[in-house]
Amino acid sequence: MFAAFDNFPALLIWLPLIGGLISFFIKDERSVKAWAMLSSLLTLALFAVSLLYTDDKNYILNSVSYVWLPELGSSFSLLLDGMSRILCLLTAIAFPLIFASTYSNSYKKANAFYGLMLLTQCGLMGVFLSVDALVFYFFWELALIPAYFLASQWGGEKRVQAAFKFFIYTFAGSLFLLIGIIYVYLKTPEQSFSLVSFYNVQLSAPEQMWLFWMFFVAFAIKMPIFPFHTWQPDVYEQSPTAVTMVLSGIMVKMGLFAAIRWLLPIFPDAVKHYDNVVIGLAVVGMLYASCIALVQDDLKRLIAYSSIAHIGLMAASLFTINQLSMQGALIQMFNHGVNIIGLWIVVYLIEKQTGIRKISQLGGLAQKAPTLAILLVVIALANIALPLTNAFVGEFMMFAGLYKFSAWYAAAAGLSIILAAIYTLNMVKNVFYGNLNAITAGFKDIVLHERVVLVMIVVMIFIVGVYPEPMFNMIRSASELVIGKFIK
Amino acid sequence: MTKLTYLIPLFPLIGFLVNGLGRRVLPKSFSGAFGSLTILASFILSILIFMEVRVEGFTAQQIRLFSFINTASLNIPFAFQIDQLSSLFLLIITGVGFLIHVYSTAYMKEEESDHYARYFAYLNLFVFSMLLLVLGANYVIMFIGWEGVGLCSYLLIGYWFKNGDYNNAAKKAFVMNRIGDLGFLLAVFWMIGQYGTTNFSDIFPRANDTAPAVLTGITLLLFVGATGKSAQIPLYTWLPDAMAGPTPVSALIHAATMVTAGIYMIARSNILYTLAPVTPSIVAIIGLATSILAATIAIQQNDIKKVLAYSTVSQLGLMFLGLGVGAYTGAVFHVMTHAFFKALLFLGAGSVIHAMHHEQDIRNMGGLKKHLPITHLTFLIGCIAIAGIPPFSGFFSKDEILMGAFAHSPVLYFIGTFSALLTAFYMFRLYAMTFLGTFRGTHEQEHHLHESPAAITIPLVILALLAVVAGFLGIPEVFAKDAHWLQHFLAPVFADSTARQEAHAISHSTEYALMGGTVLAILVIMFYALKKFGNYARSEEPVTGFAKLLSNKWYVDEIYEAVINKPLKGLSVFFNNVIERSAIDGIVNGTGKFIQYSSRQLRWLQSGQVGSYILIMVVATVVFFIIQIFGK
Amino acid sequence: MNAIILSAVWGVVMMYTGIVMKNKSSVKYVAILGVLLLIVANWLEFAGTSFFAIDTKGMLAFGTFGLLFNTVAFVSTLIFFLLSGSDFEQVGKNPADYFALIFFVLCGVAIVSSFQSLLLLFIGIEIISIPLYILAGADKRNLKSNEASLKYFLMGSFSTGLMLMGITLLYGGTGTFYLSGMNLGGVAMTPMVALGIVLMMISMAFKASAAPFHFWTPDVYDGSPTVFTSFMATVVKAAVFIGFIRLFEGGFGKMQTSWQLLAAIITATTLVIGNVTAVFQQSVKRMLAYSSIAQAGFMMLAIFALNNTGKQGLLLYTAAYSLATIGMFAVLIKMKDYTFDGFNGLAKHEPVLAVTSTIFLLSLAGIPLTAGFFSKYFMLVSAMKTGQMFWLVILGIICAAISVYYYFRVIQSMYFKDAEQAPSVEVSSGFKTMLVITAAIVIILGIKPGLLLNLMSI
Amino acid sequence: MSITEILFWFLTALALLSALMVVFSKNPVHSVLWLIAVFFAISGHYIILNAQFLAVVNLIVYAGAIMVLFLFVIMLMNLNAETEPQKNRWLWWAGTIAGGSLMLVIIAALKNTETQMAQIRRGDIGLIQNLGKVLFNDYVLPFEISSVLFLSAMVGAVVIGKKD
Amino acid sequence: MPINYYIFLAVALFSIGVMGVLTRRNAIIVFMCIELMLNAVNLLLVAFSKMHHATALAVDAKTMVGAEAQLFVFFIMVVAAAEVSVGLAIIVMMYRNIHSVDINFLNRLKH
Repeated sequence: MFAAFDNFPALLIWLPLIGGLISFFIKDERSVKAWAMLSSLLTLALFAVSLLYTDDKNYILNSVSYVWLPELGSSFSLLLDGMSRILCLLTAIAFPLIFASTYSNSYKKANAFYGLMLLTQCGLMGVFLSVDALVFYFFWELALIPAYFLASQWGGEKRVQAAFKFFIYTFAGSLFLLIGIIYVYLKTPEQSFSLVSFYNVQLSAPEQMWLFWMFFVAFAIKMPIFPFHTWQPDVYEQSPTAVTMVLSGIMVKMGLFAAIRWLLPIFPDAVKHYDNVVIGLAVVGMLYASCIALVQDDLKRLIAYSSIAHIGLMAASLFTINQLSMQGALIQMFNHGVNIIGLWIVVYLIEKQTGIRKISQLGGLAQKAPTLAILLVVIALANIALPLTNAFVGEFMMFAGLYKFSAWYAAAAGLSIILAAIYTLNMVKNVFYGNLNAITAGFKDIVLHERVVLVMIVVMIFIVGVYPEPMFNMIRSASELVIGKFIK
Repeated sequence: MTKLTYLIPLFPLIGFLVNGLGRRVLPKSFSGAFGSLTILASFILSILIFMEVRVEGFTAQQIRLFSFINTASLNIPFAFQIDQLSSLFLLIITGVGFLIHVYSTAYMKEEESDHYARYFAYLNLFVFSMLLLVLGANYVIMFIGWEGVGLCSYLLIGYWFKNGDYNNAAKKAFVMNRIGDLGFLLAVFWMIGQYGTTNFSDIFPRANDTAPAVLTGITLLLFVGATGKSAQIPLYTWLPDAMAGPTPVSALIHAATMVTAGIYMIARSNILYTLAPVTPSIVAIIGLATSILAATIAIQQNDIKKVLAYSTVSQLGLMFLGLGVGAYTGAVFHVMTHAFFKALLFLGAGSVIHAMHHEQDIRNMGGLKKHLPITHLTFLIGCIAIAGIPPFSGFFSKDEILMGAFAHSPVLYFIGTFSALLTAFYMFRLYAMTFLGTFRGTHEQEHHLHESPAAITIPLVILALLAVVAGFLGIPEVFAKDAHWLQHFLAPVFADSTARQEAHAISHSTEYALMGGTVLAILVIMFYALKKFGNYARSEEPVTGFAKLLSNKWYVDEIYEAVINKPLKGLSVFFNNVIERSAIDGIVNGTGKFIQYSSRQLRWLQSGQVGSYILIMVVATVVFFIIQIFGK
Repeated sequence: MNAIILSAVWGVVMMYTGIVMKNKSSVKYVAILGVLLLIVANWLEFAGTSFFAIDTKGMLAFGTFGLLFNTVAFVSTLIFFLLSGSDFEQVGKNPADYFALIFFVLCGVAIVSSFQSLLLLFIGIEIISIPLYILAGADKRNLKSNEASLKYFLMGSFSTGLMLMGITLLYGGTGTFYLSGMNLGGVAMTPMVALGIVLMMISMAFKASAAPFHFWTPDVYDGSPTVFTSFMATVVKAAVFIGFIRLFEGGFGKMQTSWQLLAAIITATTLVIGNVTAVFQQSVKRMLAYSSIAQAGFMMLAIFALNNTGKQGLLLYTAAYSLATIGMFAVLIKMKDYTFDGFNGLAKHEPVLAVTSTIFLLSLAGIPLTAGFFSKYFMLVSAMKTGQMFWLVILGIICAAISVYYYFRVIQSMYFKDAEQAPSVEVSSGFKTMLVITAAIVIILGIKPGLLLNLMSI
Repeated sequence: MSITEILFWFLTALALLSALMVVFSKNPVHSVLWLIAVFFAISGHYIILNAQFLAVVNLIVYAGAIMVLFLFVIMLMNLNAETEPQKNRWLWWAGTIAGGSLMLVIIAALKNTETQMAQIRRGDIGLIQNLGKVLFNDYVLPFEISSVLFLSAMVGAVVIGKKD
Repeated sequence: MPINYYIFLAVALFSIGVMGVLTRRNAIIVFMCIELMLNAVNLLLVAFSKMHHATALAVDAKTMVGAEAQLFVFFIMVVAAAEVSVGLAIIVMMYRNIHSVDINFLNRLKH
């Protein structure tokens, strides 16, 4: 199994895994931080190198299949294609950013913290890379376990309950997924878990209808879309911010990604049949979450609900089944990850200094921390998809696709754009503008490493926002493949 | 030269980046000068391009920079379009923009260095966005600028961010713009659905083959966007509040350029509107209604900038009337003249405010004529121009719109004229209360009254000159044949629309009569206003009746608050407290609770008594027997 | 055959060891030696070397499945001895006798895994049961232990009565005690045979602690000395399931349709009652008792499905379940307080215990990368392969989700709650090493279940 | 009605009556005695069925050894008085009904069994010689294995009985 | 004798035993009732043994069919004896501790 150090997908999994395991044994806090940082940077560097070998000639470098459970028809198969590439990119970029932004934070039992973080990275990479249903399910769960421990061990007062609810909720959902996977597996003529077999399996319409829900529930809980979302605000609120970043930046993308790779192409008939239900739920969820975000006083909860709204749009656009929104959603997954991590970093920086997250108790930070304010405004504007920021490209395409599906859904979903502007600007106004108060009077502007991280995020926001072409090139073939399943 | 078009927005962008990133280190003198110079550079380039465009037979050119969104089904290039319309707007934006930058260097002198740089950064960013808006060769690029100017408007209104009201005004402006933007976006999506592209050059030729219903839908949605950006009913209320920003900002953004984006956009899409069956009428009616509504409100306002703001709304309404009746050239003409005289008026107001130490209430002014001679003179020119007194520019442009309206329907004409009369009234009321009579402010203010520095007065003078002469670019047919240079210049842009419109059929005599009547009425109103308010004395009596209704702006803000904001907030609270907590999370937690409850209940089966255990076993056995033997 | 004879003999050896050897730890080593010999002997038989050429008249048959299970059972016992062997001394004065009884039980286990005749099933089950009655009551002064013993005995005898009635009816209907003689198919289904099958199912369900015949389990597991609970809940229960599936596959396989509904009902009831009742427990020991019922519910799926996947899976399940439960009980024994709160702060004071027991609990909950995942996976697959009663599978996963609740409560206590005093007694490094090895086996089986399963196809 | 039949019915009646008395006797000693009566009746049935070996063993093992053991324990515990406390009426009824319905269900299920005759007073499989042959030819394995059972019972009884 | 008679008798005895188990609270009596159940089974086994023997005789005069059931009864008796020894030991142990054989006292362990 460890003879696998000869291609990218395997390396992208092993590197964080080994890095994480080693972290557990580094007792010194400073060293373990440095090690985790180094490990995540190595992963990023590795990924960067892999981008040089994206052409078909190097297919062998980007796919791998080891014998694992031949008796079950499952093999340890990984594939780095366009779809997984964009999410691996997100995962690879996000972790160094997270580590860097929270570098000055000191965790009790730091070795366990960083070890679990890197294990989560490993799990996430696995989810995005695996092209074998059983392996996929494995990683799906494995990403969850360290996240559960992270969310329970470090964080707010009610963290244990919140994380537990999250865990049981998602675990229950994924069990349905397991049943669905097994059923499809039994239906494949060669009794195989491979993605190809799953794509080729012949399922009758009634089978597709219920299998669709088996898969969908698991993914919907993970995303989460209305009404499966109630675990999310609590967990985001209670988890340590670094973990929240992982959860909201990357982990929720698991659901979306899985829907593209494991749901849409396998059950095309059912997707066509239930598209209105799913999109309806997603759109209702967008408006609903946006409305709730309007009245949140806790920064973390506000961002949590905002995230639900954004994810809702992505989910809706996936089910419209057209190129435009599919590609938009893929790009937006990356962008949303970057933006929301940026938002969390800002929240983290504010909470670190003031100790509070209540919007009503903050104010006037722009006077004390103009740099932070400017960077936040850029990120916040990206969050509401202003043109020339990264999110605009994705959201524009998704809305365009959604409009093609149904103008009414697009119009209704569009209302969330307005609501997003309201709550985002409210937040900016109440936290950064206005006058100082006793809590915020002693606020200091951010220090260099924090600034570097945020600037990097802002730079990414603009690069993708102005020139998204490389992203399109990355995902084009993948989305065409999925859509191709629907063209009979 | 058109190859260098990309430089035009690039210069302000560089200005933005330099000022924005270097705001801590750059001295004030540098950031102000650099900010202005970048605009000047763009202005010069714009002139050069204009020179090229004005040559007879110039056809629109697309300059493709790179591909922005590129998928199998949709290809949106990042491309610019240079034609007569955009080059005209380039001139207005960079020209007026440059003057206002210069003006600002003096006006904002008191700001701290980094805020000063921030101001110019925002201003440059605004110009950049506005240039994108007019240069865009497709609706998406236009939309980028469209949202960009909204953002800059937000940033500049909230420039003094410590003040909560200013922030709220900024937010309101942004949100209302966003409502309009949603309409715009939906129109773009519809076009993508209909045509598979957003390029002007691809869509307009196909407009003729499009179903009228589709065209109506698209144009109405676009118009929703325009109402947001150009402050028309029902989305106009943000503009008066936007006066919270620094006055040069009001001049540039909220008078001369950004708010005319809606007119630009409709003028750009003129063929769609011409072909759409219902939309033009709606545009005209909304425009007219806005015009009257805003004008009536302006009569009772006492804040110098608020009056000008409502005046702007009113004038914009007239422009939409022009668009609605097909007088595209007239509308664009009025945009241009309005840019000059309204910028002039705002800058003049700024000069007054500057002199009065941020006093904006005209009831506390009066008699400034002698203290601020240049400001007074230029302001008066502005008033005459906006009132539509010949031969100042406002007369020509307004006349063209009104004549267009008359050709369409005399009713529109008369209502429009009524609005023009109101304009004359409130403008001269404003003028009289500010400059005539005796000074009503404090002694300290009076002591400090002085004419503004050259950086302020020179732009005033230049704009005053323009306000006087700009009208001659569009001399109507009745006065001299083929003297309407602007119409001639813009003809290629509106060619298709013109071809489909019925020819104007107003006899010259009618036109003379109407013109004469209107001018006469305006003069009467003017003198009435001057007389009435020339020696305004403060009265403490509260306004009553209709006047109260007007001074409270028809209570529109309150109605919005009650009809939209309150219910939305209530709904959100309901969602948050009831649906989220009790219903959805309640179900999730309830499942857990139910299992715990069942657990507690099921425990009782485990009674600890062997007898009952065996009893259950026996009963189960009996049941199993029954199922097995008799169950089939 | 090797295992049956050797274990019986070694039981006798243990009896004498108790008399001869006064050093108690050497008694343990003799027992460990015995299990090692058992493993070797059983493995030799698996490889084809039988020490004894006894004509069993077809009453016993030593197939791959049974022998492989024996290996699992003996290895589990070995680990059990290594982890908890020293704790026998805590229970009473005569650990050698307890070891002897356990060897007799192992003899019964070996019989049950290879019987071909109902007579041998009956005797095997009794050989397993009678020592357990004693072991349950081994802590003689402890009223709970007394109570457990008596309850177990009374109910066990009652179920023996039911089983004998079943055997009798089957004999009346078919005229034979041989499994092969009974397996005639649906044609021969007289009411008498049908009742016999039901009674056999009930009595086996009773022994396997499947609901609604499970009532003895929580009380007996709770009351018995914890070491013996560990053994009872694992090796013995696993053996009963192996006997169960052998009986139903070999004896009534062809009449599956007639009893499948009942099996489904038992499965469903067991899953629901086991999992739901476990939720509210306050004592970890009792929770593990209910958890063993819950796990029995999953194992019942194999009986319900009765296909090859189910058999494979059941084997894996017994291994995964036994190892994890033995490990968990071994940790539990070291705790001062058996309640959930008693585990507070374990991660801080004894990280090795906490990590390993976390792995055991994850395995019991069926989280991937642990053996528990694949065992549950096989159960679900086998049930789905039948293509019938899909609701059972859905119920299964819902219950699996519920099970996470109570397993994770322990993890929460260990990791996320603090205690001032160390929650456990001092443990030796050997014990820790053994725990780590056990946990490693659980994980290895979770990564490569083929290591065990491929042996079946030899 | 032949003498066999009369005997059959008599023994049946005796068995059922005694069994009921086992259950209903208040005094444990009486229960034991009634149980012995049941065993005698059953042994009688064995004789009718010509299973002489079992008839004898039944008397020796059950009536002789086991019941004596019971009696001994009861005496030891001084349970001869009517020490059993007031019964729970509900449980009593529930038990009776459950047991009754168990009987009804089984009988209802088996009443249509095709009528086969059990051979009585004839057939020599029940003779000790024949049984011995079968036992030590075919059933030697279970016979040996049951020694393990006894061993464990023995060890168990010692473990339980030994003083700590 | 028709086999049904034996079946009914055995089932009746068996059920009486069950009834006793359910209704009595004295552990010894409960145990005796279990013995009663076993005896019912024994009787039925012997009856079946003779039934099958009778059937088999028709084919083969020297058949030993049926002997296995009687041996089974023998083994049941063996097991019962072992069980009794253990069971009574447990009951005595119990009695030593709580001075009662009432099974209703066995309720420390519940829920």
